[in-house]
Amino acid sequence: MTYALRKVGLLILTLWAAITLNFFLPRLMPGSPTDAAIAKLSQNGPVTAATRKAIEIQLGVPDGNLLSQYGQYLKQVLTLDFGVSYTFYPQPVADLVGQALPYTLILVGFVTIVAFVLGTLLGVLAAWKRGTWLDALPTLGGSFASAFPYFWTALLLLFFLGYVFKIFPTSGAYGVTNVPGFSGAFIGSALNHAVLPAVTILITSLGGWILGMRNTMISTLGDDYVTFAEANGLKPHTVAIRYAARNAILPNLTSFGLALGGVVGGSVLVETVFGYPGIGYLLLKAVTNQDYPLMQALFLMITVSVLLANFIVDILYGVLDPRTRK
Amino acid sequence: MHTTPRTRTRRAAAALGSLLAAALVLTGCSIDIKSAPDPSLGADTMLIAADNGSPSLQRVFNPYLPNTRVASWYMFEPLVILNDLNGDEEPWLASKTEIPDPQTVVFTIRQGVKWSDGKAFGPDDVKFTFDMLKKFPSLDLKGAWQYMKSVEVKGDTVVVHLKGDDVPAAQIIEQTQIVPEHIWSKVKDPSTFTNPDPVGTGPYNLGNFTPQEYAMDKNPLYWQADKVKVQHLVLPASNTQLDVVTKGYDWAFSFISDVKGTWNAANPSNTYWFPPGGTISLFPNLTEAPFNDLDFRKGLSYALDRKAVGDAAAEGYMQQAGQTGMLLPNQEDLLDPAIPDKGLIAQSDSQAKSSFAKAGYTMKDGKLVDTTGKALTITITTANGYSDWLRAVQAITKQWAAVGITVKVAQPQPAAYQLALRNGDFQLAMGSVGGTGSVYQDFANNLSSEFYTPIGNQAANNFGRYRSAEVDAILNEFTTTTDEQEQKQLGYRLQQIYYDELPSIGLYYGGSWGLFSTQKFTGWPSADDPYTSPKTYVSTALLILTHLKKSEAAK
Amino acid sequence: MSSDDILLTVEDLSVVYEPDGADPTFAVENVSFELRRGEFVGLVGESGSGKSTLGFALTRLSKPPARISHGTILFDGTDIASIDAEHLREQRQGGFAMVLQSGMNALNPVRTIRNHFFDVFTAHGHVSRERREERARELIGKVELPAATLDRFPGELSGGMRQRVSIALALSLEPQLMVFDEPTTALDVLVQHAVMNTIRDLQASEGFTAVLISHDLGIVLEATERVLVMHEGVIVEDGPSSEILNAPTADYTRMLLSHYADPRAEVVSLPGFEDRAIRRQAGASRSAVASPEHAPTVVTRSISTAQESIVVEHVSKTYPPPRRGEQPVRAVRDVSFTLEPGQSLALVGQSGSGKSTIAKMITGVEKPSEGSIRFGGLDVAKLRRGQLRDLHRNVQMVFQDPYAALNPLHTVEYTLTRPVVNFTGLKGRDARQRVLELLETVGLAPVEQFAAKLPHELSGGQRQRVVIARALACDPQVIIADEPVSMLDVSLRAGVLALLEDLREKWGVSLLYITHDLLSARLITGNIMVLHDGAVVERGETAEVLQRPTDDYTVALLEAVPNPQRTRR
Amino acid sequence: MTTTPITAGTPAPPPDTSVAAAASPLQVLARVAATVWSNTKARIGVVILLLFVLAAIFAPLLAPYDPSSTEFARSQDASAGHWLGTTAAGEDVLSQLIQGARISVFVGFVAGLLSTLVAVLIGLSWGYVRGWVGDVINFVVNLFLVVPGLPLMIVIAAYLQNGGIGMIILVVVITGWAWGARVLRSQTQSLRGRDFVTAAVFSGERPARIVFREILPNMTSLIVGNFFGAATSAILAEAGLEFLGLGDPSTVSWGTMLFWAQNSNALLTGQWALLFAPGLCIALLATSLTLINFGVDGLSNPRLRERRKVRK
Repeated sequence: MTYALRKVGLLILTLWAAITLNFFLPRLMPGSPTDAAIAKLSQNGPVTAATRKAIEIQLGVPDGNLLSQYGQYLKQVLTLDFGVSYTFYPQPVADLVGQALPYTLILVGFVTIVAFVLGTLLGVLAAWKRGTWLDALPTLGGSFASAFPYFWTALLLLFFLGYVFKIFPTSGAYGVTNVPGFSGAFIGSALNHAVLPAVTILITSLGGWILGMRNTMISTLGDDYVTFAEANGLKPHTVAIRYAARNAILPNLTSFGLALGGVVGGSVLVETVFGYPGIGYLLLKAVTNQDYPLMQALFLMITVSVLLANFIVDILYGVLDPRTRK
Repeated sequence: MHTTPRTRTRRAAAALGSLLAAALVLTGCSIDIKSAPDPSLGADTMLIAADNGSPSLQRVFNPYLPNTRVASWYMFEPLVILNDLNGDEEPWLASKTEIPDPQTVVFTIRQGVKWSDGKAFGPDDVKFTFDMLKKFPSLDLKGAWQYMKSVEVKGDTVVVHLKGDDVPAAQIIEQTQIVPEHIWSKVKDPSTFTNPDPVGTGPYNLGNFTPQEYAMDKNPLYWQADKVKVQHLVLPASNTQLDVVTKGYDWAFSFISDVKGTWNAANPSNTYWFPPGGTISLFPNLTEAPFNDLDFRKGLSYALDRKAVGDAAAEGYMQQAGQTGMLLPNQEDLLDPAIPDKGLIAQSDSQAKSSFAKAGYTMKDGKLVDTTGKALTITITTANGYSDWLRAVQAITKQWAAVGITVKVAQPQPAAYQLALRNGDFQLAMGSVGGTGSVYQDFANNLSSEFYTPIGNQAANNFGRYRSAEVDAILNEFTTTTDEQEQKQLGYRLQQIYYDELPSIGLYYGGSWGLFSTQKFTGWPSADDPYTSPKTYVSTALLILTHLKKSEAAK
Repeated sequence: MSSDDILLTVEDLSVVYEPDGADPTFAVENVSFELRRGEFVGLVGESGSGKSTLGFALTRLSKPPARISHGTILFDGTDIASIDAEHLREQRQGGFAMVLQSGMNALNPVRTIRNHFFDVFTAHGHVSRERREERARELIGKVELPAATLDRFPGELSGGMRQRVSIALALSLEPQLMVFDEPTTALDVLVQHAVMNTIRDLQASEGFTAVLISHDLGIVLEATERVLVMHEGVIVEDGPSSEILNAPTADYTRMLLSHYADPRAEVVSLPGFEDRAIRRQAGASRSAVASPEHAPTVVTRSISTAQESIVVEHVSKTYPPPRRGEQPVRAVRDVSFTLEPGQSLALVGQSGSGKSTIAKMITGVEKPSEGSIRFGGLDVAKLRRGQLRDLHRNVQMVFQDPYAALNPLHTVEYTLTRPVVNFTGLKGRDARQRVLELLETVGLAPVEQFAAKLPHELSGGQRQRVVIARALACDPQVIIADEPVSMLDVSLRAGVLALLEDLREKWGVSLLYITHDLLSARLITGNIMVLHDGAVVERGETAEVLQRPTDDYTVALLEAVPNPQRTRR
Repeated sequence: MTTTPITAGTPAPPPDTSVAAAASPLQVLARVAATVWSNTKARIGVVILLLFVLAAIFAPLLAPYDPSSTEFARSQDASAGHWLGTTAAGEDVLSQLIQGARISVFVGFVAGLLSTLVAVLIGLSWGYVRGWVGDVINFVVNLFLVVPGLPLMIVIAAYLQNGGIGMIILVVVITGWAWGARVLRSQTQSLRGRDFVTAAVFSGERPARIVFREILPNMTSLIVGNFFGAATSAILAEAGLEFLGLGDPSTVSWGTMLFWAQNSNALLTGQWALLFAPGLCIALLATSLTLINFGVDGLSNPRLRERRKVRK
């Protein structure tokens, strides 16, 4: 009982600290949101003092000192009301996040899961067929591919498949003529647009899963229960899947939790290169424009999603590993 | 299958090797990128890279918000268009502007103009607009009410009373975009109004809007409908340079590397015109030694090879700038003919050294040292991510190294760079001067003591903290004279001061990067027909949109 | 013996180890023997003798780096040394099965016991779908477990239960040959005994041929009818159990046998303890006789004897419940005793009896929940972490596992220098001198050579001597030895025990000897306390208690001691 | 030889004046190196890494031109004079590529080392201490794991304007140490239960010495593995930050090359060696580290060592 309380207490404390960090970190950045807005405008031509004044009034010079702002912020967090974005003034932060979230969740979340499943399967295969080309190809290929810088892979794919061979669209999440909804045309177009970013994430993240699974699988293959299963003449695939792989996957779940948690925040580079209207792109915009309200909301979401993903993995662990039950 | 470790090594090596080989083969051949107009767009439709919706377009058409969609400029027209290329004033919703005395501006409102919903446009709309800007100062981006005292309607005219003698204020006030009273009067809070279904007087109405692209359709009620030949505009949210080159754009405002090799090569009907849009300059911090020493500034100036700086910054597409503050050749008729060589200052090591010597700096062991023997190190502040400025700074670094100056580069993020400028927290800062189209504005912004604040206090303009009674006097004269010749003379005097005193050191012209395709439309501004700047995001775009013709091929 | 009787013929079998980056070594070399149907054969040898490697080879489970390099294994007429994988797999049903040493870990932690059985049935198809459940219950019954066990996961079963499940699983193959590789080594004494009984009964009832691999000649002789003795990869003796017991031919067998004795006997003697045993029996003199195994000690003591006693009064230790909703674990209940200066006291009991917890509390590693522990003027239970140093200056510990107790990366000299520097204040040359003396004391000569060695260059016995030397380095008053010989090969135990006994006598240190092994307790302690479920059930003079036990638990412990003399049939 | 143990702000252990020698760290490292080298993949990795390190060291000798000289014709295709062409600013791509190895190797090495150092200091102390101090560290580490990496990097990079390589290293270290600390802690926790650690307590050793002299050397493989992992992510993070323009674009590194390539649209101008080559180099360098880790894995887990094939 005390253990559970402690656990929950620590979770809340972590959440609070992260939220606090989310408040103060952006404010550590030199320059104000107005400066950022002016900087953006000044790229289009001279900006006068009057413009600055108007923007200051518009964005509202924050009331009170940092501490009272912090109190206000905590209230916002609790009521989940993040106000109006500076960058996309006067759009409410909630709307912007609401627009971007589905794309990131579906694209990155789905691909992360696919990469995990596929990588794990390949890792199982590599460990089981250790020393053969079925091992060498995924492990070497995987380690090479995962060493590619994300954005670089993205640029190359975009250039060749998007511009040169024109197989896939070059930006956006769906065709310009499509209306978002549950129509076949929209979903088809959305899928078509998701291919390149998805392939990029897949290429660069697959290797890690392959290697991770291969290593734990090789370890479990040496475990006594595997030897005993072989001694009992179980079929090789039963031994590989139900005995070795089933146990080897457990340690990788923790990494999977972190990866899932990273889904929301980890796609900045890919979304930027592909002009994909997801959370990552929005985040980059928010950070570079010192859009405090938007940044705060996004950081909070990322933090919560990491905690949530870890929670889900904990539960999954409980389901998959009887030793942790009760 | 049994292999020894050795063959496995070999296999892995072979795999790596072939990958490298593939890479080299690919590097060897270059890939041609061709462009053609998007066949799905009709011959009367223009694809224009003007707006940027990253990650997606927000439906904001309130022209007084900085985040308004670019197409607001094509719907909400100003009273007068100030042509920032040459300073000409084009009567627009006001058919005539008069300044009967330095405290009054009278706009005669054009007859027969209709709002796009069919309602008539009139002086009341103009008064309403100004009153609204007064009530909601956050919308007054141009700062019209800084100069205005009141506004009244007199028949067909709108009379603006100024706070004092201020002739140049007319050029600011007249640029205000006018919105319909019958719609905006019902808006509770215009400062957060997104105006999703805009009604304006301009040549285009909002068509289909999606988060990734929107279209504009010709306004059939437009008061110059006969001059508008382009039926539709399409504005995608994403216009990367790759998009611009490959997707058959008709008009784009974008710097592009190697224009001839890319944009021009992609299609024979692609052209470009890059007139100067401002002078990229170095702001010396005039409150700080040795930058407050004119001789020292002269030394810096003589040590510069401005052509090389400009070439490095803009790949040779932009010219070196003279030290007059004028944008050449467009403002040539405003240039003081008394200034030698159109204000260009040639590189001269000897003059640099003698200037430095006067300032107390001498060469020692290849380093420029002050009287105490301390070597000189200068920090140039530029905004992170402004790559052309950085290229320029890199060139300057090399040039000044030749006269013994060590240069450090500070690259804060743009917002922090703005902060540094405002606080005067820099030694030399990169910045842009001029380009408003108004000689008065250009000089006042940078030299007027009105904007002077001590270091540490935030300045809104005049970041170098220049102060001169003479300049203030000239600027003051400017506000009272309505005589064009006199204004010109005053301009000459300011140019002379600018040339002599180096309040900022001009380097090269920042470009207005116009990319055009003549495949469907002709009549683009060009060096031969420099009627306005190629910008897509200001009122001058209206000049272009009403100037274009269908090309022979498209007819 | 007709040829039909022969189930397995091993001819000229060699198994080679080929570790990467090291020279190949033969673990089994040119071994030949035959097994008759229904025979129960023991395979005995110390660690490294190759007995397990041979067992794995017999069931074709050898994995790299081990490899059958030569020879044939004719099982029921087929050479299984060379058949392909799928044939081999099919052979396992109705052929040969193996029960692994670490039965604890032989079950898949994420599958229920039922699924383990079903997996085997599915793999071979020898039990129809409808009969699966019935058969599984039948098998689990044969190893004396309730049917409800089938619903459990391995983690929910005790070690003994898991080992029984493995046996049942092996049995489910209906094998003709079962190889048991140290089936009881990892288990508690009492459980060991019970599992061995089950194995014996099963073998009798099911009639399979059984090979029992063990390092413990006692266990093997008790259980089997024929014994193969292995030493350095070679079978040195092969004969009926009774002959091996009464008239061993190989020196090696004789040596092994000499290390068994009955702790209940009037006179207990092991190699190196001959005189001592008699002395103790006579209650006699203090004149030391050096064991032949190690050199005489030369260290002169600076502080002569222990002066302080350890006084344990009404000590209890309760751990919080391991899982929610369960009862707290009461590891130690109201234990009181005094370890007088110079006394030797044995603390015996099976694992979980609380004996190690008591040791931890005395050394300050754990704090008692109730009661007090005093050492001289120190109240051990109230010492803060920094003050533990004062305690450790006088109370030292000898650990159970000599492989784990030495940092593999430090030389013997470094290991011994640390306590010398920390506690005695000696430095440089003096400290080194002291280290060399210590090595000499524990019989590791030439001292210079041993000082420079790393743990992996030492044998288990040598390591334990280093551990003892370390405990002595600071001239402690008390040594607490936690099962110091249980991890050692039988032949090495006596030497280490003799050393401990020697040192206690000569240096006058008090010894708290913690063990489950009654024989060793009998050898080196004067007094004994028997612990059961955290409480003392019997105490007294060691010889007296062991010869005339009054508590049932003590009797059960004594019964469980393997004894070659006590034959089955 | 004796080396000074790393101490974590605790009083230094009594000077080790004895002539006793622990297994010297050099010996340990030599053993590590031998085990790693015995792995084929790791051997390939070592060779590739060495090539890059040599290129970095001898960059000024190898590079045909001054990498920041802009005197050449702009946006040239590959030619005999410029094997990989020139940039839009007129720099020689090959020279930049060779020079760029310096930054990447340096950043990878230093950031990897520093974040490993932090991870070791925190992970080991965390694993050894008990009670509330452990809770506090746990809390801090969790915080660093929960706060998103890349956005945090961007914010920090924006805050620490202008620091160039030093800033990038700092950012990578700040965001990169937590995971390693967690892994090292759990290993420390399992090691601290070992008898030899208890034995060291009985030998009167002080905590700092136990942690860094007894426990740490037994985690060499894990630490080395952590180093290579951290170096890999440092190299990738450096490239990412510079690509986003958050670094100092005036230094010549692979990341800034990619930044300029993207900035000047190297793909459009056909200069695409400028884009391809730095990316490939980053990938190869990172791969080499991953490959080496195959060998390092075998240190702590003998099952992961390569097996000799069964010969028949």
